[in-house]
Amino acid sequence: MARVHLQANHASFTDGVRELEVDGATVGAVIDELDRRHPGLGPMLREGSSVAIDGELQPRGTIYAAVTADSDLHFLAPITGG
Amino acid sequence: MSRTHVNCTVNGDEVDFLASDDTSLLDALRDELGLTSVKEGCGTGDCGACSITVDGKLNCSCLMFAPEAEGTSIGTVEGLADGDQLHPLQQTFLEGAALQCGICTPGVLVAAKVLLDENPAPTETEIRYALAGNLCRCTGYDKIIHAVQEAAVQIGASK
Amino acid sequence: MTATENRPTYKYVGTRPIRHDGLEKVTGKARFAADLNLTGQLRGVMVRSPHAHARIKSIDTSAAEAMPGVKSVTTGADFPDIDPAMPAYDEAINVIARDEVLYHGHVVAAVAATTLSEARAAAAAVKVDYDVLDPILSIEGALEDGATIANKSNRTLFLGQDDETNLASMAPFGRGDVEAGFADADVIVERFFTTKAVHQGYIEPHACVADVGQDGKASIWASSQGHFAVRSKTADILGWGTDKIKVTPAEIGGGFGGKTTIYLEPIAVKLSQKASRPVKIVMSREEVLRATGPAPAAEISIKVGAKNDGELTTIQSTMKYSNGSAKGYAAMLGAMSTASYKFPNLDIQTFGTVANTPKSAAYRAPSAPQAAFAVESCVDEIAKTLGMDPIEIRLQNAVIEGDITAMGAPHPKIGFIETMTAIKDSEHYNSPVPEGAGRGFGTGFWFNIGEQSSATVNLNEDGTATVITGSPDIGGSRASMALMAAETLGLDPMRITPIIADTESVGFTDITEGSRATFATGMAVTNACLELIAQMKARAATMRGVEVDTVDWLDGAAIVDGHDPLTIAEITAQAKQTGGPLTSTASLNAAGAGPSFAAHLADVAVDEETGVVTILRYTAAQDAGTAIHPSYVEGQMQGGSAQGIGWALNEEYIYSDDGVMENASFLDYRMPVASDLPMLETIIVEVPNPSHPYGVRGVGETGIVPPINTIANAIHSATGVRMTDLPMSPPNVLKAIHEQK
Amino acid sequence: MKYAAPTTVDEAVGLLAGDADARVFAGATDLIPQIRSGRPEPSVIVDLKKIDRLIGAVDSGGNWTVGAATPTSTLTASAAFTDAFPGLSEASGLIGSDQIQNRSSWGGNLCNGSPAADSVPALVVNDVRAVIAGSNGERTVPVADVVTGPGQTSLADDEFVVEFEVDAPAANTSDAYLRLIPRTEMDIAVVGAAVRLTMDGNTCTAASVALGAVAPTVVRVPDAEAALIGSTLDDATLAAVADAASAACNPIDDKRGTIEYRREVAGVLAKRAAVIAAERANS
Repeated sequence: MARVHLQANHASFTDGVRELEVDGATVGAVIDELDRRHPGLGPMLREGSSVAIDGELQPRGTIYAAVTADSDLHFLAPITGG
Repeated sequence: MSRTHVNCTVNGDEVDFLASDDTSLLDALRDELGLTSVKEGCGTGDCGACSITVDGKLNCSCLMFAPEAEGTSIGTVEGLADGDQLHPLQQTFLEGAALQCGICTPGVLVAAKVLLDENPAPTETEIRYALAGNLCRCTGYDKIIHAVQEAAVQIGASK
Repeated sequence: MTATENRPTYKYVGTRPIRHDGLEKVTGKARFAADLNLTGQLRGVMVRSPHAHARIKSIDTSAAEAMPGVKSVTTGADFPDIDPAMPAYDEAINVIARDEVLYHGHVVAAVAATTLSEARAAAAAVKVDYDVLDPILSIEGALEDGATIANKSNRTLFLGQDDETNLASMAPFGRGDVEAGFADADVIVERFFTTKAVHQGYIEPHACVADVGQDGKASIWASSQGHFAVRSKTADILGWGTDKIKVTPAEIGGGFGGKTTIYLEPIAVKLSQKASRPVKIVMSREEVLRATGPAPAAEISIKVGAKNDGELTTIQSTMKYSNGSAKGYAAMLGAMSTASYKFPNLDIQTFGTVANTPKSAAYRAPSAPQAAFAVESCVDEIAKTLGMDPIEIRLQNAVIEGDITAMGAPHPKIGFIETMTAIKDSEHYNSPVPEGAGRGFGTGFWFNIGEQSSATVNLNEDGTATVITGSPDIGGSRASMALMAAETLGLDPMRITPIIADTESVGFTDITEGSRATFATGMAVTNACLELIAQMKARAATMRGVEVDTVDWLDGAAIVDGHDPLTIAEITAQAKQTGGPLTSTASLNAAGAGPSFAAHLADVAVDEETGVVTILRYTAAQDAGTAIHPSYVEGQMQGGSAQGIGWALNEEYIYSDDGVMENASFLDYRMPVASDLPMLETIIVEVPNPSHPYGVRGVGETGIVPPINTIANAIHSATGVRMTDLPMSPPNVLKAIHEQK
Repeated sequence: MKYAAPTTVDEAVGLLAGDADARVFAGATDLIPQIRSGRPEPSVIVDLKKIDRLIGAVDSGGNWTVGAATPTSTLTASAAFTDAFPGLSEASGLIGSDQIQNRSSWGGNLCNGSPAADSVPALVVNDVRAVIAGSNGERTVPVADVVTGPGQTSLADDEFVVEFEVDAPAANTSDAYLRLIPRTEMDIAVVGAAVRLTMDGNTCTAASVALGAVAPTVVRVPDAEAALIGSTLDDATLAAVADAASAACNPIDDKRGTIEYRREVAGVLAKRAAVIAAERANS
């Protein structure tokens, strides 16, 4: 199962839990599973975050990027620039 | 709105144009004569993007009424190169990467040309104050100052 | 000067050829959006709100429509309603107000006439009846109980709530145990920092020309950081399909983040559509300052704890940023950029607020300079309290690959330590501080981003190449695209022509922002060139009558044993016979952007009778990953430094009590002039980004982060006075000297 | 709006007479931004630069006559003028960039009526007189009497300044002008201080001190002048000069500076300018 790390503001949906083990072959599948467990979290993660897989920042709105059983996923606030 | 017929020379060519009396020389150069190297960055004489020479003197064309150009000799960056031979300032600006976006570049080149005509060997401080009327937001001025210094050396050597 | 870690040596990457668009820019031929004139072109002028906050009761355009030369007039009623939940909503109402004006200068209508003066006169004749509301002008004002709602469409981001509020975002960031951390700390510094809104200050005002043809299709020429975004945003705001809009990029006269959003294009299109004539709109400088995106004002309370040995153990902060008139997450970005030190215990509460001031826009490393002002000032104070060298304490606590950021994500390969070490080893740092002056050191960080890019590379009959991308060149990126293509193909960069194509001539490409162009678009160019090499090997196999797998590619030529190398020119000359033209297109959505760190050093003199601060010497070091064209990397570092120095010393938005900007000109919005600055010395550090074929990290953003804190730290060294409010202008510095001495 | 370029003073007066909306200009460095910022357009803009008397600086035996529309760059470029009036020259040279210097003039700087005009305090301490032409002929008044308030002058609608009369300074007399701006160039003075001193060895025998940007009009500082006369500019005197200058201020809070800041810095600049003027008078 992939390890998912949430921001504190995501944790309002998870009763404060910031680290979860989630099954899913892609980022999108992981988000769907998280939303099933914690209704409302899914849309937030899809629209309101960037994701880093094993420390590598993915493009905004990443859905299909592959996730493995030993992946570390960090959901971050969306990152932009000037 | 009264329009005035203005005769002057621009980069050595005799030209004439009609301009409303409330038109700035900047707008007349751009809209009547198509000299779009002369840029408007502020319209209040604070940025120097519209710098030109009038009878050899550096001016902000946004602070002149078009009719004031009557009988004058105007210089813009379009007249800086001698045919396909770039002015040393143009060459050192290219080689020294002294421009990024390029919007301020024509005005800076005109101002730097006037400086070197009047003071062939300026100090860094003299260059900085001579160009203080030309805002650049991209470069931090560093490469511009170096390019003017290098052009001064090249012009001096060629004499 | 360059401090290079071991990296491959390249033939063209890292050289300094003359940029391909340089000649046009030094001869005045370069065409910026305002330089374009079409036959029959009208001039458009905006009607802007004289109030910071008001309800629009009615707009009467009849008098304006009847005036000489007027060909069309438009108001918000001509634009489709957009669901406030849609991403385009805030930009749509910022382009033209509907029922409510949200800041002084907000567009309420626009006029197109045959001449500029006719259009100005007509704009003045548009009658708008307002019901004036209380303006929210400050962060505290926005957060007060019962405060007027500055923008009733605002909802607090990412919380899934649906209440009207002035709170744009509210997000905590944390790890460890700050209470225990402070209890265990030997030194604790607690401060409150404030910064004012500042403008990107590009010299070219926003401008565009739009021409709607008889077929109802709009052609737009615009100055922007991303013409595909201009197309999609304009389409969303007009409710049109993207197939009905073509955007051609003009040269852009500076952006720095401020031209990632749009202001004029949908209105120009609407005016053109109504008049059946092309319409040009060019903002005045006053309009640019009043109505386009400043960087957010911020208020940051912060408490930092350390051990006597210099270990930084704990940081606790409340970061409040004002997003201006629309929702945003500036405050969250501020916290996220707090990523330079290990800090086992971290608690940052962030609050974004909405106000009746212009909608803020991105500005180089958005939100990081404000946060770094607070953090780096406290680290400097702790170092001085402990009698430690300001670089040593940072080296001791600096993050390296694998250390986690404020967001908890691990850093990829980074060069923070290498960057600070470059300053530590510099001649500047090892020279004595000038008599009576003070020396300050500070640092900065930015993530950088990847996103979508496309590139097409065509090989011409004579072996020259054309590199076509969709990334506007805001600081020399044409040259870096050509250099990466040259390096990949083994072709002289001067035989390569880099082109920035319109939205119908190259694949979709995201905005040039977040220092992504050389990183992501460069990767697309490189991939297209690699594909071309495969094609050329196949052509060479045909020409030599051998199997393709026996062909090697070396230094710009196909190598077949027993034969002379076939150069690109020889292969392209035979293209007709070997299968036709050689062309390749690559597109990608880039991951793996490389974060960039910067470290700056400043010597300043302070006139303690007048508060005037003079910068005597300045050195900037930054990790570029790999510097593709070092001159333009230095240029980005120097430009960012100068903007940061302006932000530090004199730039600020000054508002009247009723929300009118009082210094909306380059006379009183004081950006640095040439005589304000010393030479800006640069040290390029190269710790290659493993996620890019040439190791590129973005270099555009980070340079603006350190100057504010570096100069504040230098002023403290010179005077013993700790500056906590921006700008550090003569009156503010003199006031601080009186208060603290 | 109509442009007119008369070649004689009478012609210009004729254009102004009976047209309250007519406006004279020299460099237009203030007029054009004012029009752009929405001020009502004049009916006629009268360009004074084609009138011979208004252009040029003439030195007759140390007494100078300066045309009201003479570009300030002409004065700063004149070694003779700058040697005679170093403070007046440096004040004239601070009006904007090189671009502005080729357009800005004493006449415009004075008659625009800005409390912060750089040349005016230096004109005042040098007792410069303005020659004013109008329908009723010409009159000559001290520069100090021309500006009556921000944007206000004592000139009638049909009057304009033709030229300035600058008397040769007495022996061992010189001047200095200092201003405070946030940047090094391109700003309007937050505070300006002009001082002219006559020295007898180390002792000051005559003094005039004037401040700009700290009151509705340029202010003289008699208490500072009294403190300087008879002194050797010792620390106590300079402190008294600073206090007197600060006390003479009646400034406002605005985007360019606060009341407190202007008061304090006026004192600092007044004493620093006095020291420079004294050194120049003795050299």
